[in-house]
Amino acid sequence: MSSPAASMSKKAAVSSSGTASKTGFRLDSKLLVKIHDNMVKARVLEERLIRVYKQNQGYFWLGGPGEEAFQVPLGLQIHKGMGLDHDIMHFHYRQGPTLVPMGLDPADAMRQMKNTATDPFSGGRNFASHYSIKEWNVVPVTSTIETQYLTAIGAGIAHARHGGKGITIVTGGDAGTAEGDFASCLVWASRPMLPLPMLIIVTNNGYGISTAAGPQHGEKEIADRARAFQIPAKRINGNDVEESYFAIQEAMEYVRKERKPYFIEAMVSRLYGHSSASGANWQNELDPIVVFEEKLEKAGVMKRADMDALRERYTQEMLDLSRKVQEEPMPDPSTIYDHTYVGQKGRYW
Amino acid sequence: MSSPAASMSKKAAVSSSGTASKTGFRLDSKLLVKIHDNMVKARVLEERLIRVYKQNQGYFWLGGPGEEAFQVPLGLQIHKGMGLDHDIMHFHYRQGPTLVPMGLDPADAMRQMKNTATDPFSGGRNFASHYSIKEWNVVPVTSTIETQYLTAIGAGIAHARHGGKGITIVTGGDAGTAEGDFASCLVWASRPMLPLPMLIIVTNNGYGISTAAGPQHGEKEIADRARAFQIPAKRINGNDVEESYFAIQEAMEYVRKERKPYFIEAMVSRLYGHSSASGANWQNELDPIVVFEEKLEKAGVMKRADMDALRERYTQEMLDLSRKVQEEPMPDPSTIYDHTYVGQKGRYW
Amino acid sequence: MASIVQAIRMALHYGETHLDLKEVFGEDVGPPLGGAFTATQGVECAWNSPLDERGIMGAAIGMGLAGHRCVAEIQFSDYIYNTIDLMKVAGLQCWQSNGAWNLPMTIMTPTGSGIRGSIYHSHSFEATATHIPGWKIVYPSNSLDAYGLLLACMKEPNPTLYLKPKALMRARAEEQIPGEPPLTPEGQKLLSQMIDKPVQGDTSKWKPKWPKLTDYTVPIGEGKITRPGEHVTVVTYGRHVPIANQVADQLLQEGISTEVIDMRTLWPYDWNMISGSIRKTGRVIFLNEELEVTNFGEHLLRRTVDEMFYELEARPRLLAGEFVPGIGLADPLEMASVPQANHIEKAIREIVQERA
Amino acid sequence: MASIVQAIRMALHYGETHLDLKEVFGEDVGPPLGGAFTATQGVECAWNSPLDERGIMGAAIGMGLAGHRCVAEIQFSDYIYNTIDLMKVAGLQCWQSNGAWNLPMTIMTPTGSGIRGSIYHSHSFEATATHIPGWKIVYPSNSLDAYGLLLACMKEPNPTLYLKPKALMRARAEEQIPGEPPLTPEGQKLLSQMIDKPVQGDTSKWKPKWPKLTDYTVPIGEGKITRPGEHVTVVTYGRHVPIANQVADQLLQEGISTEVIDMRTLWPYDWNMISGSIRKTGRVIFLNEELEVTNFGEHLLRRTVDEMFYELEARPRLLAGEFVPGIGLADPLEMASVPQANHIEKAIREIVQERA
Ligand SMILES: Cc1ncc(C[n+]2csc(CCOP(=O)(O)OP(=O)(O)O)c2C)c(N)n1
Ligand SMILES: Cc1ncc(C[n+]2csc(CCOP(=O)(O)OP(=O)(O)O)c2C)c(N)n1
Ligand SMILES: [Mg+2]
Ligand SMILES: [Mg+2]
Repeated sequence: MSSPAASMSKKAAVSSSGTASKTGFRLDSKLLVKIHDNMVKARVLEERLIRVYKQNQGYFWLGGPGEEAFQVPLGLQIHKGMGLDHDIMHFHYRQGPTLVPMGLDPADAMRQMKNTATDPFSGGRNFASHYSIKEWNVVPVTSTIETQYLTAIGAGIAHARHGGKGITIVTGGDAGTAEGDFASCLVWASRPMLPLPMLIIVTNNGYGISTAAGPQHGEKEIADRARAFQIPAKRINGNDVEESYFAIQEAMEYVRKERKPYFIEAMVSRLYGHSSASGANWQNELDPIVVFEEKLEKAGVMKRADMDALRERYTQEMLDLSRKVQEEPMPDPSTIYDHTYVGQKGRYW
Repeated sequence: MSSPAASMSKKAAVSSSGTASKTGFRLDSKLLVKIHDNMVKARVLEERLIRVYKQNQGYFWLGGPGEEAFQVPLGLQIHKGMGLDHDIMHFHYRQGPTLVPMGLDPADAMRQMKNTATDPFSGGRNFASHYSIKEWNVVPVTSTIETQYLTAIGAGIAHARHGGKGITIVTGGDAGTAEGDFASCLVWASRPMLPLPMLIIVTNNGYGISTAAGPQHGEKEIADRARAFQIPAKRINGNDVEESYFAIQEAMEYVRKERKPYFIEAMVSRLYGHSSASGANWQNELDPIVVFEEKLEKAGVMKRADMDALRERYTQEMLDLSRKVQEEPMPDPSTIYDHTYVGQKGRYW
Repeated sequence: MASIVQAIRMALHYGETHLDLKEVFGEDVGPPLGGAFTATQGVECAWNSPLDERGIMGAAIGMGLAGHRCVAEIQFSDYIYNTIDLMKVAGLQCWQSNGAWNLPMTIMTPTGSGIRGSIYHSHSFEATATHIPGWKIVYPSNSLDAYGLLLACMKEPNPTLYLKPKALMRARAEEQIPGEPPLTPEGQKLLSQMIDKPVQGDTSKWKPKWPKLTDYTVPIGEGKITRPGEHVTVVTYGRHVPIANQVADQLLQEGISTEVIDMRTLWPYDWNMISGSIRKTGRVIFLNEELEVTNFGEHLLRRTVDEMFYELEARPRLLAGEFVPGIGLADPLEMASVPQANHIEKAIREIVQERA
Repeated sequence: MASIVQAIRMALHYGETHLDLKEVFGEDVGPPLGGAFTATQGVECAWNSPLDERGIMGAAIGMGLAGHRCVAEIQFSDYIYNTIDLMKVAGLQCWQSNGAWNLPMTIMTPTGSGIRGSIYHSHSFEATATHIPGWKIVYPSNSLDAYGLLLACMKEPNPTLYLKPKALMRARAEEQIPGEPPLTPEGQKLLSQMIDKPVQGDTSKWKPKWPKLTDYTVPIGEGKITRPGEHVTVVTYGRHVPIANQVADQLLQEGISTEVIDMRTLWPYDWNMISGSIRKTGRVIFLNEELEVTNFGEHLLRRTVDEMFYELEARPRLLAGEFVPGIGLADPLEMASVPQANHIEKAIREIVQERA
């Protein structure tokens, strides 16, 4: 199952003679519109999940609003599918906006938010945004900060042995880089005896829950830590769609071809705070959608009214889905041991 | 309890007009002789411990032969004593040559090697070279690789709060830097909100047991990893006495005064292999004592015959001590629970 | 009427002003948040650490060895499992050095289920903790004990683990902490005005007004009989104490008399109290919410068998959490995974009817 | 007459040639050393990892999720304690994804005391391991089982933990591994010439000559009665199997008939075999060398009490390691910390004399 999105990552997306140059954008207008569509969809989905929480129909929310300008271009360029010919994702819990352009069904996100038995990611067992999609090589998101940088190593090794174009992608936050696991990932990815085809990403929103990054980080950029291992590394403005798109494109081309690691630190916003535990209220940070929409409007790629209508449409769609999902059953208590092992329950047998 | 050794670290040790310039050394002759004396003593002690193992009077040996040119200058410049006015050491298991110039009684090292009840470091409980000297702020050496880089953080914080001249010193090997704990140490030591007065040392002997460093390290120098945190860092030839001495001096002056971290990567030899588990046999690596003795002889600081006699004397001394210690009792089986807690046994009460 | 959270704050304040407490740290422990449960809010020496549990545990050990006393927090006990090697290292410093060194330090961490925490905010930690020699482990079930046990930890020359029941963090005490305002609605409001940081407005300059607190120490190793009884002993701790009390009260109306023991200290535990009670009732249920396999309650049961096998009047029981990989988020899953009041009631009814 | 070390090598070779084994890795696992105990010597796909247990465990998980099968080694189980969180992560992948994912991976690690390993080469790991849901855990006590259980692990679609008894790594089997040379001194020498790397000389180009090995799988979950008996059941595993056998043989001469069960798999364990034996003898000793507090044997004892309390003819017992922070290096300390033959003998004599 190869993704149509993957073909988007071809340089063809950049129209040198077509619409792009006229608009002042480097990406062509069709792609810009598609990115915008996904950003809005992803945002509205997160906002719906927050409503679900606030209406006491779910216990806990966290997610990725504010990271769309980086996450959507990432999702569009992932080589989606199952098995080692495709990219393998070891994600953390802010990856909704990556999965939306990959084809995530928003209803499924709501199912997990409402912990219904129909939740396809965890059957009502796990928190919101803890995605798991076997068909797309999205391994189960685990709450433990930074362990994904360790598990990703194994995918990287499998990819290194397998060859081809598939790469391993790992994401996480800025504060989490203080865990030794982040360093382990750099150590293993850069070993001369077997460099790993990994795109190592940190989304830097300047906070770990309530803890501001400034007083905690002795390094100028987190990217410097990758550079110490001679890993090509870039810090980018993750709130800028084009900067993100091209940085990811360049990184992926390098990793797919050279079969070596590449590091991106994307500076992003955290628009609803850390999670519902801190209220999930709107924060006074730069909104990448606002920025992007201003540019799109100014460049004449989209009209204000169309953008508003789009948001309206998604808002209604999400509300309808949310209502629909509300009817779905809770998991049965008798199932607590199901799938402890493949096809086996897990107590004493 | 302030150490006479500490005063050695004053720049006065460098004689600009005296013997030093004549010899071609930058250090004055008295200090050179003292360093040599300690290097030989430390070496002969390790070689005696290896004999003890080979004669089946001890179960396991590992230690620091090959690291003397770095470790002895380190030991001489440590501000020795108890409490936060003094340096606190979180060492690993190759630190005998640091402790010898600090005043270690070689008989005590033998007691631990033979696991007698009289072993002052662990009462016959721990492996050789697992020193623990409360009066000198040498915290118990623990076998777990790299955890000392974590525990040292706490000493660094205590030192940062306390102020004064005392600093925290942590040592470990090159392979161990792959553990995330090494990165944690750099993270915590370099935090803008509380930089820590720590001298962070890695002795790089190019191996972790049987594993050669080359294929495992993506970084050019381990020191680059400290530089990523804006920690001043140097890779030095730890087989050279003077280079080591001055690098340590410079580092210590910086840390003591600026109350900020400094990193040294010392390239050293591993002259008897990893441990008795790999045979504890002589390896074909550069011997820093041979190098130093050649220089001393050539410069006229010491005579061959005197150096030989010194080694002879220590060899005999260690043999005598070893015999003496042989008579000492084993720990009593009834003591296994002693000191589980301060003044308490530890089973069920 | 202090909550456990408030009691902890007050204890830490007492520690930094009267005992030798120098540092309180952990993830989000300092301003602005003052801890995931606000248990370190207003504490002068509290600060935010890097997001690094291994660093936190290591730093605590290094401070302790330097004689620099701390209370360090692991944000949830769910996230303590990458530090087990370090906890072992902490536990053997004194023993390894044959008594030369000691290690005063306290780790506190919220533990257990009951807050709909799903897989990673519902973990219990007692089984793993009690298997590590060299620590003392306490687990308060109410505010007064929370205060008194934290003071005990801060006076202890050995490593102490202070487990906080997640489910009870906002539960109010029935007993007064020496110094806190009276146990009235007004007193509760007053305390809140004094030491709860306002949720609204600019709080960057907020400082608590501490009540005049005095020393109140619950000695480590002493349990408490929270309900005296004759027919059966329920040995529990933390979150399950109020639930067991409630079940005991209810069954008493039918004439079933249950003795409930709040262990308060898990290690070293109050065997005198426990064994005395079991000898009296002849029937015992060890109740906790930890995974039931290689469970600390199994140790207590084994010791009961060791010493009282021929005296028991019924099969001794363990009532513990199901051996599931996680507590599922959905309500029916959590209810089925962790002992609830109805499970306890059923177990008590069964054991009192059983005749050996 | 293969040693356990040789048996493991042969199993890994079988795995990389006949099963889907892709990677064998860990600290010093590849050339030149081939493992701290040389158990991976000559294995084609074996390589040296960085010195990073968390990386090793994480890499194994990531490989497993990618369908890329590995056997990863933690050099000593003493050093696995910084990966417990990851083991929990591994154990819940299938459950957390509600069955969508599975995780084929094997971690092997030398465990237990008996090599004068002092504090950090004597740790047992069973208590901690059996408290982690989602794993299957095996622990061979002889070379044939070492071979057969490793094959079982390499065929298993779930995470498996393969514990190797440090004390028995060079012990020789009494049973032949299918394909290995005959169990004669000549056969043993031949096998050594074929698959032991010479200790002297230039061995950089050395390659093993593997015997023609065939499939022999010991199913996970099946114990083995190594001594049939009537009076008492001793349930043990790993290092203590040969010791228990020897004590049983010796006591048989006095007419005390001991049934020894080698569990072989710790999880899921062979309760049919264990409970059947206990029902027959009415007396049971759970024997292991782990720290005795919150010990896996206490779980087995609890389950015995659960199901057979009223059938037992004597108090069931745990004979386990002392709850010390470490195994002291000096001989008298190790002997006093871990059950030895004389302790086992004493326990058996006591229990057979006891009348309920
Ligand atoms: C090992 C671990 N420790 C602590 C936590 C609790 N926690 C959840 S999110 C978080 C902050 C993460 O900050 P960052 O890495 O910057 O990612 P962000 O949420 O900002 O994207 C913390 C401390 C956890 N989930 N796992
Ligand atoms: C956590 C941990 N893992 C593994 C070991 C086993 N071990 C002991 S020494 C060693 C190699 C250390 O190499 P390096 O860090 O370079 O130090 P060196 O011994 O070369 O000085 C290993 C793997 C250990 N002691 N601790
Ligand atoms: Mg962040
Ligand atoms: Mg080394």
